[in-house]
Amino acid sequence: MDHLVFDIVLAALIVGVAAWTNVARDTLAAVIAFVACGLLLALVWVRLVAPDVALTEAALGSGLTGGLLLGASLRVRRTGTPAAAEQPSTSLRVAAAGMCIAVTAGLAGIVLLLPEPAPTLAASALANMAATGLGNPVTAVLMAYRAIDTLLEVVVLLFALLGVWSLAPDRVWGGFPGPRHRPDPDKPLAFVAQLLVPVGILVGIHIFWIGSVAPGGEFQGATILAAMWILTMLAGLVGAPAVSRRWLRFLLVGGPAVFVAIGLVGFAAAGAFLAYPKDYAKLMILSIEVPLTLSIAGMLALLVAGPPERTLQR
Amino acid sequence: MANTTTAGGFLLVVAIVLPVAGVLVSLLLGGRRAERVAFVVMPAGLGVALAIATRIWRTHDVLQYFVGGWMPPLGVGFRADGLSAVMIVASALLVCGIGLFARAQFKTPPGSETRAPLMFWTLLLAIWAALNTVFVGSDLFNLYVGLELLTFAAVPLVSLDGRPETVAAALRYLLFALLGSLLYLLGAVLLYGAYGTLDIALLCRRIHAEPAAWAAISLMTAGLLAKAALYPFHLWLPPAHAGAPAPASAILSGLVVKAPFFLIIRLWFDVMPGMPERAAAQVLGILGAAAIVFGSIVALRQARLKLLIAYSTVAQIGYLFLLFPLAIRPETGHPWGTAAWTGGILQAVSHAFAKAAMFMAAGLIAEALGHDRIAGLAGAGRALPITVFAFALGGLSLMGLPPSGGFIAKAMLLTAAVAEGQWWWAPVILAGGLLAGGYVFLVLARAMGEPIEPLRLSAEVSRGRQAVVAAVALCAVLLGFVPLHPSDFLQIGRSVAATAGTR
Amino acid sequence: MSAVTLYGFCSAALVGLGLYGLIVRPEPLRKVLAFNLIGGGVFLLLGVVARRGASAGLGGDPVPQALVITGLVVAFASTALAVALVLRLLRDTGETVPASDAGGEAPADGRK
Amino acid sequence: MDDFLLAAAGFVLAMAAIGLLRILMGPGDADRIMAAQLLGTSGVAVLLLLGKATGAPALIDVALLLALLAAFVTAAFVKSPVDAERQ
Amino acid sequence: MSLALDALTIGAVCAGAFFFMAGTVGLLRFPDTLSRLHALTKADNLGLGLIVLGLLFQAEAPFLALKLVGVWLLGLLAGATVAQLIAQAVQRGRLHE
Repeated sequence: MDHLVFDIVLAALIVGVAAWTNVARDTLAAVIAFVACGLLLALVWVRLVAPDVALTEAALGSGLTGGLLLGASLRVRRTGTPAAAEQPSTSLRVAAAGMCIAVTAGLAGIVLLLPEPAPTLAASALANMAATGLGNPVTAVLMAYRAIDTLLEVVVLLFALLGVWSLAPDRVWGGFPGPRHRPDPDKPLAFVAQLLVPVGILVGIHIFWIGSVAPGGEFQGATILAAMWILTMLAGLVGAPAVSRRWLRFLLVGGPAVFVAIGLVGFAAAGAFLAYPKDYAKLMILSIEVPLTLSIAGMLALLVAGPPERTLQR
Repeated sequence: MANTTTAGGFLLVVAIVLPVAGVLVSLLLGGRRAERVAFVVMPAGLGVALAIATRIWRTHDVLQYFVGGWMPPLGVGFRADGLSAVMIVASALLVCGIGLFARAQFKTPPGSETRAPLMFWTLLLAIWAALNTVFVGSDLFNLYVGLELLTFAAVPLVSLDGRPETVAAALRYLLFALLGSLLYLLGAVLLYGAYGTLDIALLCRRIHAEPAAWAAISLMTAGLLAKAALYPFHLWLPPAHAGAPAPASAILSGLVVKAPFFLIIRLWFDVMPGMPERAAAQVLGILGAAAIVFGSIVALRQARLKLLIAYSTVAQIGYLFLLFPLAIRPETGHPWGTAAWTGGILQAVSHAFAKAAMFMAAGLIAEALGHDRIAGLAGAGRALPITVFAFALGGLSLMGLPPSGGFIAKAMLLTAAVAEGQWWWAPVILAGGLLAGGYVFLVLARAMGEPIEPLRLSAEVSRGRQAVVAAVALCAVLLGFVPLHPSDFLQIGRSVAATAGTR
Repeated sequence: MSAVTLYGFCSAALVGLGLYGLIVRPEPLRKVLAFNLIGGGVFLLLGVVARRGASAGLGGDPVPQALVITGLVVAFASTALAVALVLRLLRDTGETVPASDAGGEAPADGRK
Repeated sequence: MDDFLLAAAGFVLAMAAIGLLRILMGPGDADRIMAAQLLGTSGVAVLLLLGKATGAPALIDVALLLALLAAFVTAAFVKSPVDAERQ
Repeated sequence: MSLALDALTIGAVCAGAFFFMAGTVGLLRFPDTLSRLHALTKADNLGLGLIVLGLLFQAEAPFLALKLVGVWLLGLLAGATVAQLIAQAVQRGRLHE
């Protein structure tokens, strides 16, 4: 019973915070409500016995997305003229509300109608895990059974980064993303960065490393690493790298390239793209994951940093 | 269906991985080498596409591949049937044609790397990878990832020149596309919740008429319609397609909007064959008819050439959706034996070539004249005869005049409408052709006219580029020589689904 | 009612709220937020599906859980691209709401 | 014992909810960004309690991550790009 | 023995929960931003510390106990310095009041 009370409080809070995201006047307030919503969703994932997802939601869905949107909303507020937008009429609002209530009711009805017992792949995911050498079934899905999704997803990130970079003005191409951050005025920030970043890097590596046997993995670890990189950039401890730097290109391309290459090795060694011969499965997965984590961390951080804004010369 | 990877199935993986590898290498090497990488990948990719089609043609069976050797439902499979093969070959041909055309426009100046060429060449390969993923995908979530690949590759192409209007158009395109993706994903989630698999072949066996299935299919269809820009979801298309650089417009209008259409076919004919009600198919048909009428009339009233062509895309997408009322539960035989099945797909392919040619022709005209106002086109016919001729050849397909793929497609749709006793589509098809004739002749008449004062070209346009445009337009014309009856090739891979659906 | 069903309703509510925000709020950043709400709802539904599939000693079906992780990464990528477009628009025009009809102003066809 | 820990988690969450309400009302940005602090600390406490109550030691990692990311979000907010532009 | 440990846990967790409540009350009652910030950071971090202390009595493995303390230390340090950041930003008037 206690359990359900906790769940009801949590669910009500999420709906409340999500509603606030819609109605808040100020975009910044809406973003903060959204970040709160993400943190609460991470708790829900814990309740749904999905700690891997809880980690991802807290790190990526709430943390990094939150940081990105906070920065954007501050920029919009200080530079833009937010009032110019035409507000929708009352009748549109009512119609929209009606439609959304209908969608919600329909979905809720379908949730009730889902079959019992639910179809599941848990047993077969578990049964095949020995062949992958992994101890975490979610990682086995991501790196073995549905590895092609993971490969294409990293490629999605890369395409998105290309899209963001393509928005740079021509004259600054090859230059540094985002505005310049100077270290001096925020002593505490530099302190925070110096303190948090080493710890954060350790935590990131830890979460990546245990991913093969326990909740964690490359995406969660990479997100933390990305957050730490951004933090050092914000504190002015390191500058954002120019997008034309060769090492940066290597960092970004390395992960997916190794992924493809080892996938092709699978052709020769195990008879199929992205197949792993049984004895070497864990080794091969690990050799994909290490460069992949670094590449993902780089892509995530640069997606937050935005398109190049400053030229190389200067 | 054999539950194993078929011989030659690895070609499907290569079709995806090759352009992806091209993107990776281009980005790594950067600068001028991005273009060279693209020109290595293009013939190789065309070869792979032709190999896939030949193999399907010879064996008269599907190509199938299970990635990592993991069988569905746990693993992810790729599967190419006759329909996939047609789309893959058409994409490969078009990508190569567009690549040749774009060479002059996106040349990297010697020395340092420049933004637009690097982005164009990588994104061209990116779109190719995404299209192939969509055409061979047989897992609904894998297809979701493929759709997102397509979105992220297509949106930046719209705003490649960086003008504020095109950035606004790209943003609007992105918002529509994201909504479409989310609705699609929501539907896929419902299907997994109800049936425990995302594999199309397995779903086809497990699915039955119940609320979860209906809700899932409706949500996914709605999402894909937003991406396919079917009226009334077309709002994003004209500014995006008209604002993009000409080669980008060609690929966006020719290929990218066909991918969601292809997935709707997958949903309605492969995931749940025999299940959709005629009434639901009629709704799609009515939206298609509305698109034809609305798009054509608005196109007639445009003052700018590229916007006219973009609105004509809105209209021509409408024809694609006439396939659904005419091929779902037909009176005569099975769905893929109907004239509408072949006609609808032929419309997709011939429009791809025709529209790409027209956008590229418009690009050349705008480059030569320095503007693309239709009122000021006089003299273009004399200055750029090959280009204007290519534009006219593309126009044949839109109007549905022989010899052109569009003619065969529209004739078959008409035949199907008569055979199915759904006569009400016939006047729409004919009216759309007449209106298309109107706007194509409007442009041609202006272009052939004598200029009041002698034309001064603002840029010289090479004969080679004009020839490429003409070659692409000629593909659309050559499609006019396919036989006027339901194609066997397009039915490869369908028979199994048919028996499963009519159990 | 079980906790899983409760979270199922919660996910339905998130989708509804997100759709409402998407329709009603004209500012692009708010639309991006609304997209993230819808996404949160969709992913939560996938989590409910996963939890319902708990068996074989696992607390949930790992396949949908892995799909959520993939989905979250894709959602982040979309958000980043949308934000970049909004900020670019803001810098060029000083406003974040695109003019209602931006046409194909293509005199030189992408060449400057 | 487990029920007690879960109840404690519920209580901390409820307190955080009330605080969150106050914070979202504003009026200033500083008040609002406290939400990240509030939910960060409370979230860590709730996660630790839940982890013990449901026997899932992995939740400590989630808590660790939450503590880090809460600090990151606040720092990203305080040092917004706008500051950099004005310098 | 375990009963005594349980009692200690209950006591510490209750005290921790109390401080979370105190933090929220402070947030509701204090008139200005800085004192609200002060109430929040101090009380909540103390509450977290007490809860961690309570859970330490239940820890099965020394490594887990170490991790628990680590989480608390991280929370404490991050909380304190970030509060400093916010306060500084408020004083410099860089945040909308």
